[in-house]
Amino acid sequence: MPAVTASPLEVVLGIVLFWLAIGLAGLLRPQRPEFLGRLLYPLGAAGGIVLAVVGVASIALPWKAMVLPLGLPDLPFHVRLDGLSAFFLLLLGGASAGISCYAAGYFADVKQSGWGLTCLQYHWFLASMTMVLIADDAYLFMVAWESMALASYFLVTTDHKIPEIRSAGFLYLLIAHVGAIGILLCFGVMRGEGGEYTFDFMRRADLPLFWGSVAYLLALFGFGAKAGLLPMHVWLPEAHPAAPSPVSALMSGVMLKTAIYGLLRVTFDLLPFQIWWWGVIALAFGLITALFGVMFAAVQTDMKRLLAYSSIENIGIIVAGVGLAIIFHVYDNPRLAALAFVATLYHCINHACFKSLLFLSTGSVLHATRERNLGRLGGLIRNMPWVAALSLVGTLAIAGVPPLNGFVSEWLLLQAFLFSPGLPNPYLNMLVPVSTAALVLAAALSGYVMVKFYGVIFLGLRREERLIEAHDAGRWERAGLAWLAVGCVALGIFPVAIIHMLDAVTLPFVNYAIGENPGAAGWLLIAPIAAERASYGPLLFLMGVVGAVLLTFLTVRWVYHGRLRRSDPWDCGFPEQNARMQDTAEGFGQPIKQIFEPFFRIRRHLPSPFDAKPSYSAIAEDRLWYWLYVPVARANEKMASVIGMLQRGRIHVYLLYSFATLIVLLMFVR
Amino acid sequence: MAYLESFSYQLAQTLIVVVIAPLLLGWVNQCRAWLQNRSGAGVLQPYRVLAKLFQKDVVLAHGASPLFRFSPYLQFGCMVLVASIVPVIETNLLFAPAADVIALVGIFALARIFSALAAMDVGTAFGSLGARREMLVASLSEPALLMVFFTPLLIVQSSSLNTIVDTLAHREFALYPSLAFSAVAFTMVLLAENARIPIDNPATHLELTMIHEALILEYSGRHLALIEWATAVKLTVYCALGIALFAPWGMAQAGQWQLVPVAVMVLALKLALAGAGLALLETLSAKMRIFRAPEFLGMAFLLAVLGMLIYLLLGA
Amino acid sequence: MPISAQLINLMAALLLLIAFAMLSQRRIRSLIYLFGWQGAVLAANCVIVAWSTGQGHLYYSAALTLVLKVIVLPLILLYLIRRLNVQWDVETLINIPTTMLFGIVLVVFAFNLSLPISQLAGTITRSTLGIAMAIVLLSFLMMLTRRKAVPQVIGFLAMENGLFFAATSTTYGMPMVVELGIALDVLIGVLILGIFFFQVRGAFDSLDLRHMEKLKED
Amino acid sequence: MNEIALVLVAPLVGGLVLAFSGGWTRAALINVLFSLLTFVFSALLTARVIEEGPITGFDALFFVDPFNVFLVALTAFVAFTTALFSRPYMLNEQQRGKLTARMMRLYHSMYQMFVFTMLLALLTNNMGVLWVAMEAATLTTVLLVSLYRTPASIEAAWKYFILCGVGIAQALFGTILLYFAAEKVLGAGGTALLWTQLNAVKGSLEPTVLSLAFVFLLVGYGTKVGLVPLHNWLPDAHAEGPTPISAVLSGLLLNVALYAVVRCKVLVDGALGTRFAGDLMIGFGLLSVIVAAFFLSRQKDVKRLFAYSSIEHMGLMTFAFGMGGPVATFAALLHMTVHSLTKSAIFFAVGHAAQKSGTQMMDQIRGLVITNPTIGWGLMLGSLAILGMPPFGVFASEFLILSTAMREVPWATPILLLALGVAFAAIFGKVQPMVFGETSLPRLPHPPALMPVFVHLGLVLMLGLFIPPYLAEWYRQAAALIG
Repeated sequence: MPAVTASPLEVVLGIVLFWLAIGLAGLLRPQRPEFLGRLLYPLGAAGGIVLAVVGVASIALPWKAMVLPLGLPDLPFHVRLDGLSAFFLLLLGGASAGISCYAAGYFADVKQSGWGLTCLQYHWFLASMTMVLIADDAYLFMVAWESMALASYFLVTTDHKIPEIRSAGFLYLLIAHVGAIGILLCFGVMRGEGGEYTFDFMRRADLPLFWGSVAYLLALFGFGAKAGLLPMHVWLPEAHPAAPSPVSALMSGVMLKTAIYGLLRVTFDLLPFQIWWWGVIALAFGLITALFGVMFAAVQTDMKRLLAYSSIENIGIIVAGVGLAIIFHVYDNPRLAALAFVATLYHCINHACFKSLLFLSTGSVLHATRERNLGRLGGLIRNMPWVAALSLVGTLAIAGVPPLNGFVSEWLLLQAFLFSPGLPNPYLNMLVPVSTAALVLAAALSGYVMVKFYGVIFLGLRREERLIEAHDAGRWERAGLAWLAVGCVALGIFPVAIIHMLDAVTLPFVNYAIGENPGAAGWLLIAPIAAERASYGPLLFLMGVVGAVLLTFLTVRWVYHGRLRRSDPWDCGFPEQNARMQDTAEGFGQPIKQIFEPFFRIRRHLPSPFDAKPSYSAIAEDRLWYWLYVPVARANEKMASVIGMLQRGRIHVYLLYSFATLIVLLMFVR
Repeated sequence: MAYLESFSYQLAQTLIVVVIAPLLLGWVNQCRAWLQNRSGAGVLQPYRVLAKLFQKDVVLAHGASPLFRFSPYLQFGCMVLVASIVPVIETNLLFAPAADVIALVGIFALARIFSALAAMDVGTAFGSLGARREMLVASLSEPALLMVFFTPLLIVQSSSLNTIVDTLAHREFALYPSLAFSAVAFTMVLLAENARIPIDNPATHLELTMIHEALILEYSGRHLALIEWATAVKLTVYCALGIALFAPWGMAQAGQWQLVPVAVMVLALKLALAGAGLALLETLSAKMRIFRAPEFLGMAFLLAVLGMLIYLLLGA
Repeated sequence: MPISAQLINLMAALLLLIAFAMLSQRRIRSLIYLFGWQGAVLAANCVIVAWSTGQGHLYYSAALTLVLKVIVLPLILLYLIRRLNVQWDVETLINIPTTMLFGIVLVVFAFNLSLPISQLAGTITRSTLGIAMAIVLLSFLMMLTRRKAVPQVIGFLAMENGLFFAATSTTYGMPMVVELGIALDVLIGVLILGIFFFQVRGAFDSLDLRHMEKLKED
Repeated sequence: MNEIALVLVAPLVGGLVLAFSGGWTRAALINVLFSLLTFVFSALLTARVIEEGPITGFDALFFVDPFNVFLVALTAFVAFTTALFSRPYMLNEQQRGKLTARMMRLYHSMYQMFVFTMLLALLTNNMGVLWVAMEAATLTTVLLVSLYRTPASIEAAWKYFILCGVGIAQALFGTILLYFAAEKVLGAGGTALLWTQLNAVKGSLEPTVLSLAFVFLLVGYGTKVGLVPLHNWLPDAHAEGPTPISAVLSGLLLNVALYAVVRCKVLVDGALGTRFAGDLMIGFGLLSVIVAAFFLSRQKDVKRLFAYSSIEHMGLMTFAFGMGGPVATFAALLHMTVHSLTKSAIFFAVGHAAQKSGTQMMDQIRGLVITNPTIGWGLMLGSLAILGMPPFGVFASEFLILSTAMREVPWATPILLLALGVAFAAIFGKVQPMVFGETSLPRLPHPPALMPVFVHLGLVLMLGLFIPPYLAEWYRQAAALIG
């Protein structure tokens, strides 16, 4: 059994090859959905599970490196597996297992040609993400990084006959490419004088302060563009809805995290030092992004766009955590640095779980109703009980309520904020309350958004008649959803074990493990600082809630009769109640739109009193698009037209150019 | 042995809070009646209401999903849980370590989200209206509440309620201007969260203005009873929280059960005062338009942050 | 200064004169004659250099020049303009005095550009490099100012002459293989141009370059 | 040495044969056969060089060193694949009545002569012969550009001829100056223009003369490289000529011209001992990159578009050669290889696409991936490769160039960054709708030969992930040679 003797790293490489092989196999019989659905995607899911296991197994091991016989002559591919990579591999494997399982059902049921190619691109996407996580030299990293972007681009443009989808894909790939060039330059800086491209060399290279900061900013730009950090976020709400749902899940749940991985890798591992204002910048951008994202999520009417904006919000929170970790690390407060770091990683994996879950459930809804517009959904809990139940878990988790996983990471992060005062830098101390407020506000608003999301889709009356035909998700899809839902619950209930695992990841970077500090009370409570300082016991909590509910229920049942009769809902004396009278998505988002008016660019169309068929529309748009992107495009056109004047077609003018060039150069020689 | 002891305390306190909750509600209404020169229905009225509601049949709307029926139990359960976390009589609560103040806010959020979802479930115009307004108010008051907690948290350098109350109650007296700010903010949040004037009027059924009542419009019978009771417990717990944070004197410390009777007395007194104060506030102020609510809560939020800043600036 | 050097300088001066003449010449036919004369002077110069320095292979290149640039090319050109019957047409030049002035400036520029170099020229014909460069630049200028196809080509060939002059007088000529190659290229070039004129005329029924400004960025 | 002779003779004979038989229907096949022959011989030559290292022939009139050996192989290979592509393509053109038998004859013989001139330019050791070959390359292609006899094509050919002719004349002046400087050291006669000789004594050549010479040479050969602002002939010629010719122009001729420039740079650097030549090339390179990038976004004609992209990439190579140093030069050589492979592949795909839809206007070419997936994917992957998307080889060279520039000339990187971004937006934004989307287009009479496209892309892909050791070894030695 070679698999047993193989080192974890070899297993990971094996899985990469395995996935590529599956993808190519997809081209064998591209027109046979069941061949893809029943065989290939489940195999891919199995690969994901193995990957997750490897991640768990090797997360605490010392790092291992290998050199592959590929690559540039002086620069063969280096791969390396350490705690950080292992953790993100776990994230990738775990999430992709669920998603592939779901995809098995999704791609098999939706009849469309060209799924074979999609299968190839899908597994190529998975493989390239894995390579990103284990790459140990700049070249391999960039290759994997860009192939990841490429594969996801092709997946996004699966329905390339729709112009919107084409433009979305174009925008996505453009921003991804520009970001990639930024990362490339960042590596170019970090090579220093030695001119080596391996990460090992970069770790050892000593950079002057200035170039270090340049590298960090380039990295923040490059990885921010991929993660959807303001102001490079515009591609996200376009690309995520365009893609097929499993792909959106993969992109939002996993691909964004690879950007976070890169940021952490560069900041904490490759750069020899950190500076406090790096942290402040990350914190500021992160929180602005978070607030922006949640505000826009609240006013969306397309369910996948809504989720995309919520992804922007979560990325913002994560980046803020990174910034906090940097700050603490600089003012060497290892305990809090570790706390912030762990909180960040924890939120990464949480987001991977619940965001994938929600995207997949939107996939099922889309698949059952052919409808993405919240304004035409509703009441699906009656047709699709499974999807409704499972996505309720995701909704609660992302809304950050205990005892689910979303709350744990928010709790940890708030603890980090809470104990941050006492930094030697007074300005930072002033900054903390404000940023805390921003974070908390974002978290609370996300609750609002999620109630809107779930309530409008699944609850209430059906806003369209044809929704009656909506059928529940198939077996494979259910399995995929359930897998992720279980993930959400488990991450919420057993944080102690997870944190112990994460300690292994953060230990090398911040030299502290919050798991085994004095007074961490056993496996039941998490007490990152000290039990009397702060503690949270989700399991106890869950038992408390369940206990209380059961007790109440039983008492009520025992004491009183259970009589019950059905009737129409109370109509306040207005008999013609119908589904159109419920809040639409716009209606539900309207208060937010009103409160945060200045942040939106709202185009209203109000009916005149004499309209025969009065119609009202208010479209909230992104100001940044008009402030930043449109001017850039205009400048580009202008520049192009100016330069176009060079070529007016007169051969004499052309001769004049070369004549002038010659003369000028000759003078230059003199 | 010690576990059994503290377990009994835990149980006792939870029961006390849950049981006296309607009483507090009744007392507030009574005070309001007196302030409005009415002879009120008496402090026991809420108990009668609950009894009546438990007697009645449940009338369930067509197409109400299981979620709709499950929600009241969850809300009540959550409130019970809260009641068993907040120290009101003594601070050696067995269950307290399971959830600190942040988790406390989390519990409130859980209950609220379920109530909102349940309100949207039936699909009437009012249900979704109530849900929207409720979530709006909540999404602004929840951060305010957390910020309110943060000041004492910073003072005590702990987020576990036991520690906070212990330290605040049994240290030598000191003036904390920051705490004053938080206290004001807390009062405003309390009004908003418990659907009191000026945000909401628990007595009205005028659809256009109501928030909380719109939420529970479809409920009847035992479900309604549970919800009403949960509301009462929530109010009580809030008052208890306020007391614990800003006036914790006279609370029994871990293991001093000879002080418990005193503590009960003190608690009763404080609650009475709080109720009266609440009634006074409600009588003096008028309900504001729904879109003034954000300003009100934004003010609370601001005050809380100010308190925190002041603490960081003055260290007091 | 030896007589040969004086003769060479005389030739150089003649070439420069012809170059200016071409720059200001309106008639295509006369342009071709001038071009022929230029070739003749080149050949003569080549002979003188060969005779004075005893470089045998220069006689060959002199002969080559004589055949190619004095006889063949002019004849081809004359044949062409007769066939295309543009032999009488006259070009309207932009303001000859300005062009002349600019030409003068170019000559000065070329001279002091080549000054340091001709210092180190070991040959007896040191100062001619500047003139060669001047002729090249002047022909370039001529191509810039001509509107019609044939004169432009003649300018192009004149530039070729200048180069040839530079080769012979500064370095006693390039290696033979190169010389032959160059000559071949020039010959083929002219033939192709001949074909071209017909294509151009066929396509635009005129040899006016103003018709050829369609391909551009708009 | 006999291999050298064979490599040169094969296309020459081919040209002569086709000059008489080029009109037949079989001529295309003969063309392919001769190209294959050339390729085989060049392969033999390469094999011999791999065994024995650099060789010279015909008393050092010809030579093969690490710098030109892979270019010879590349030229022969691309010429062969282009011949393969041109067979069905030109037949289609003929069937559509765009070409007569006489034109086909001209096309085929000139194709072979063109290959011959380029191989001559690469193999010769004599700077004068190099010049002759370059001029001859212009002469052979100029009639091909005007093959269709349309006004536009004739105009393009005229501009091509005049501009390149004038430019190349400057190069001759530069060569004369070079000889002038050389004969002082090496004495008059044939050996004074042999590159190997010059390279041996470059230290003692006269600096002022050489700097003057380099200006003329750069302007001269730079015109053929297509450096801005001498580039104006390039887009016209590419757009109006038949597509196989555009492919070899972009893929091969520009390379050869750049090769000539670099050969000269070596001598000048040696003589001056300053960065003079390098700085000039950096300047021209940057200018070309940025200007071409902005031109890209204005194009409507697909072949024009990729012509400008060739200018951009040539600028990038010139920039890299200008920076010098082992890494940058290595990258530039690699870029030469992958660019010519990728660009010719793109032109193949574009040719078929344009032929299918009967126009070169991009807004009338739609949804290739539906009507003809192979063409569509070929075009898509080729464009992504040329835009520097990994794992294609173009990315490898751009990676090395950019990260070196970040250290060598930091001030230039923002310009490069801008240019690459603009170029990406322009090209990809135009290619995507051509490949994707709805469409309704007829099939072709002759099935397109797409084997070349995917062979090229396959090679480029391989070069991105793995470079054969001896190739890398050549690159390294050439880099050491060029410095």
